[in-house]
Amino acid sequence: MSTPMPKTSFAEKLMAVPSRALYLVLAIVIIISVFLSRPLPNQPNPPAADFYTALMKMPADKVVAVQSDFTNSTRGESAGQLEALTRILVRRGIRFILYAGADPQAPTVATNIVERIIKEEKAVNPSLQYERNVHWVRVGNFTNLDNTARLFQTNFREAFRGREDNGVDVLGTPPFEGINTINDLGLYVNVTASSTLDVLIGRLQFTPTTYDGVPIRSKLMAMVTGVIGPEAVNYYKAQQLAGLVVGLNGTVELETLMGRGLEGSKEAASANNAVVIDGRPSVAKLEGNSVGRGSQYYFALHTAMGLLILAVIVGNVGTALQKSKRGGKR
Amino acid sequence: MDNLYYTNYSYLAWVQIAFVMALMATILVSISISKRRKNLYIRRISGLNAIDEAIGRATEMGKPVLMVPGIGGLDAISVQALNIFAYVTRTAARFANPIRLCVMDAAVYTVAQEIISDVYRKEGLQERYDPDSVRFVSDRQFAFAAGVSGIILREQTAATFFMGAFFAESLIFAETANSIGAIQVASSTQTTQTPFFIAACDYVLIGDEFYAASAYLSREPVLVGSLVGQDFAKLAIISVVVLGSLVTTVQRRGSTGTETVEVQGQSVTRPTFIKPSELVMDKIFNPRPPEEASK
Amino acid sequence: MMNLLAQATAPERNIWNATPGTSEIWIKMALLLVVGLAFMIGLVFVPTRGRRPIVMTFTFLAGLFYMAQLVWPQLPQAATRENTQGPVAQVSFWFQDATAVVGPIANILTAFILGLGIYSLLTIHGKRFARLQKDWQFSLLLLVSLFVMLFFGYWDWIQGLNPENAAKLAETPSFAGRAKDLLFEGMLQVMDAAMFSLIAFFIFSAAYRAFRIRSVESTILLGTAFIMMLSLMGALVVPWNNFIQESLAKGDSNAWVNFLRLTDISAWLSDNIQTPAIRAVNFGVGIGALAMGLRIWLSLERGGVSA
Amino acid sequence: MRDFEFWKMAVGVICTLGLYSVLYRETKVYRFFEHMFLGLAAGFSLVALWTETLKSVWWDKMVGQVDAEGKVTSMGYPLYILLLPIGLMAYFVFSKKSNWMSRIPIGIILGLWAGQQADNWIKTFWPQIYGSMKPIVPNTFDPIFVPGGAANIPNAVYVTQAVNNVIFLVTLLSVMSYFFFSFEIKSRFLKGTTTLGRWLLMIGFGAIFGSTVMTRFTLLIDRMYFVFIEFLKTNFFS
Repeated sequence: MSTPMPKTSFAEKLMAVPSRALYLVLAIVIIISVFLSRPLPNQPNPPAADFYTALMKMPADKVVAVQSDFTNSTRGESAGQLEALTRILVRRGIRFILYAGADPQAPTVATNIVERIIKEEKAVNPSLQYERNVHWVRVGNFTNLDNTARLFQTNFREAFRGREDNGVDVLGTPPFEGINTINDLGLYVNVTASSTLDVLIGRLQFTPTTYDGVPIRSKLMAMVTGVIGPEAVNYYKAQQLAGLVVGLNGTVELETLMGRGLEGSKEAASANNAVVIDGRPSVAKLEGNSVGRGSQYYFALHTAMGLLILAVIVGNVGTALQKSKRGGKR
Repeated sequence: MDNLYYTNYSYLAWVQIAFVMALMATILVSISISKRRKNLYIRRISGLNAIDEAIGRATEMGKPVLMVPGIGGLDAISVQALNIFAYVTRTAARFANPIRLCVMDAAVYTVAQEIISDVYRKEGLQERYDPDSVRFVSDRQFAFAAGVSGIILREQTAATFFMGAFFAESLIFAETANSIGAIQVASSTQTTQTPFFIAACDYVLIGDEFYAASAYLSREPVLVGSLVGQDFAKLAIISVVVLGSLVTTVQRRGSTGTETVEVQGQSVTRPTFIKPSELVMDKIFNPRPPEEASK
Repeated sequence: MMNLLAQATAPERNIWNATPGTSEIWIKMALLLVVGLAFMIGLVFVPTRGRRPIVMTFTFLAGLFYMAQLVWPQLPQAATRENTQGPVAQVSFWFQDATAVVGPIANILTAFILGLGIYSLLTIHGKRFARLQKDWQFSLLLLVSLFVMLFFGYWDWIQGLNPENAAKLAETPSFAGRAKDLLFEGMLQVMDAAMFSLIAFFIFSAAYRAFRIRSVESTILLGTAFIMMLSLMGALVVPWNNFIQESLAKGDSNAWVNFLRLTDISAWLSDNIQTPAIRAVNFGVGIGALAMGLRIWLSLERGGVSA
Repeated sequence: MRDFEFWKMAVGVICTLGLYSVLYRETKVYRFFEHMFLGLAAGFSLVALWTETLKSVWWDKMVGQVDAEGKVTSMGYPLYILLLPIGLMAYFVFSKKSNWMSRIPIGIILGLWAGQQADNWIKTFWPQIYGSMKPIVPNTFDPIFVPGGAANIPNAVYVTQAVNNVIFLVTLLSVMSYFFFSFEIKSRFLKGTTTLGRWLLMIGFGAIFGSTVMTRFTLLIDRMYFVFIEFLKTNFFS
């Protein structure tokens, strides 16, 4: 610029940082953190602990329905959640039914993840028996969840009539053995990045039960993105959800619980380095590696959120400086 | 038939149906009453007063007004958003201001096309109506976001109205429109998106201010009556919550006896209290046959 | 009507159905299509005052199904046709079965209407290309992408229809499979994710620009957001919590200072303020939707949609 | 020679950067990717329309299904064909005289939605109403402070819990009072309540903001991971 600029104060410069510069700073910080990623500690919260407890206390011969409603657009959060869930199910030998109620692409995304995890688990433990159409079955997508979920409630089995997985009628596969009504399921887990959880909450109702002394008022559990988290916490608090994993932090919480187990008091935990949450039943850890996508991204999340906090502080300092120059009145 | 029971009528389960029926009856009754009364009070909703100002700005600048009725399917939220946009369009039509209405659902597109052409027809300004101003952009969330952002940036819309069920794309729209200095009025029925609208938009309708909007703008007796009924329904919920809390408090006050238990090797005598499953409110709100309740 | 909406288990015959593959079914379909189209054309000649009642009737009947289901006695999950008799129970069973038939109707209709949306897209961009208006090249690109996706999408789907073929294709993907994979997973899905992740940049700039301590409200919002973010950062939470527990509370898990643990503060806010606040908003929104549903069902609104 | 997966990923990386270009400004590059995106999305919708929706929920039910051995698995219901003309009525929306006909399919969709609302309301809000009924008077005074609300005696209501429950109820009621539209509020107490409601609501929004930021950043981290680790590092630096 050739015209002589009026002298600008530091505060004014601070206030006039163009958006593009901010974008660039954020991008650089995240790129660097992605390369520098390292494990960080984490303190699990009750919703994730309930989620883990319910899954671990459920008898292994019960079947879990996994409704996976995310596509690659929320891979960052949801994929890590489904990976951790699959690891628990596979290692415990629990059978599950996989389907989606939102996007036609969701079943494919979920299937890819599940098959990759099973392959990884088999590489570590060659004697592992876990096969498609025997231990788990992929059903596909249900369009118009509003009405489908209603059908789940009135007649769960009927909703799956005519569905095939690799040319096999899904109703004939082992996961569907003895599953007639929605209450025959052990648990119903919704991995979601959209409002499908609201629909399920509004349509499904479970009979309360008890797994190994742990009361389960509703068999519905959810793994949601941080965005839906606060609303899902509302459902969790009203006991409409038996357990809840929220966002990346939730994934890390679950991974921590899988790696360390859970104890109800410090004394009990001193021997095995388990996570302590007062008054909780003791839950075993899962043998094997439990570090997943959650832990991989956790470091970058720290730097990014730290940067945001810094930016807000700088912005406010700038405003305060400007105000004091103008005599503090506007 | 001996041990058969109906899940929605046995064991107090009918209470919930009766309650929702009572709420609906309240709304219907107040609609029919308000048809006979005039000048019912509605409190000020500042976001809605800003609509005319926003359109005025767009007229001065000669730039189009952009409206997005959320990204949900065809339900009450989209319909309500379109009702508000009918008002916006009417004002814009009078000022000969071009409009852009972008939708993500084909069924909503059909309704929007109908409502908007209707507005122009009723105003007698049919020559100003351009069917291409109502657009189906995409039915994929982020393709829609990319397309609408493109429209905002290229056409430099001066006023934007985002009302309805918005999800993640809310901030893409709001920030893009902010970057070109558009005046923005926004509302999302998704509570989770409201803080982002608060951060990036000029005026925001929170929660069910959105549902009150059409009554506020049109003062139509049916809508105002429904609004009064909704207020009474909310009062009913408040009363039930307060009453339930009081009953629960009374029932849980004091201990029922004492028991002796082993705690870390020591025997401790401590009081016992009523179990939550034995409370009156639990019986009403979680109706179940006696054998399940005793578990 | 019973058998129409609660479709019988195959191969049970009734007046509403037909055996697949027979000429009977095609003749019935053709006849019904003619009847349907005739009805549609007939509607064109309906006088103005007859129109509203027709729309109202359709809307009312559609909503009535679910409203009736709500108030009709519902059977427990254990009830089966073998162990439960009686007319009330029969109707309950009918409702259960009919949900499977009525449910998808909205879905099917929405699918038919999608063509209208695509038509809007084609006219806007087709016109721009045909008249060589500004940016016509991009409109052309849009149309080409649309048809390329359409072409490979269906080609790939048709190849997969034959089960033997499908198994073979799973091993070695065909050209069409590869092309669809590239277009869908390689491009469309990735662009979805890219567009979604842009929000992070926007949040960052919005926070820098707009989050100012200038009123009670904005200060409260900002303060809570900070606490929430800090409580999500394990690397801060764990040392902070340990400091409180070991140094201040001296290991006593009942000491009141334990409340200063970050996870406790955020959990307290979430349990006692955030949950009831959101619940209160949702109570209002829920009643709003209920009232709107009622007005739509009974076609009470004039102006706007049901004018 | 790189394999197909490499090129697929490379195309993905280019598309990602192309859309990111809008952060700099709206250029021809962005316009290119935007229109390609819209075209592909519309194309896919048309593919999914038949393969994911109409084929299974409409066509197969209309013509019935036969399994590999020729045994009938489901009978055909020809009446489904009637949904086609009903759907077609929506296309009359551009007709000047008969545009009212588009309201028939729209009315059916809305009617089906509206009919479900009562039941939906019960299942969503009934447990929440129950969950808001909390005891507000403690039944034991020992110990006074229990951090995190962890109870030692089953079913006891501690002082801290009772205080928290009062805060819960005050929040719920004051926020709800902000959403009364048709009662003119004149008393100063009630005006104070609605203001308090707005403030408490802001706490809720702040918490939502914090939680949402986590998702947004995670998604960006994931994309950066995709571009820099999965694509660049794995293919060129390992």
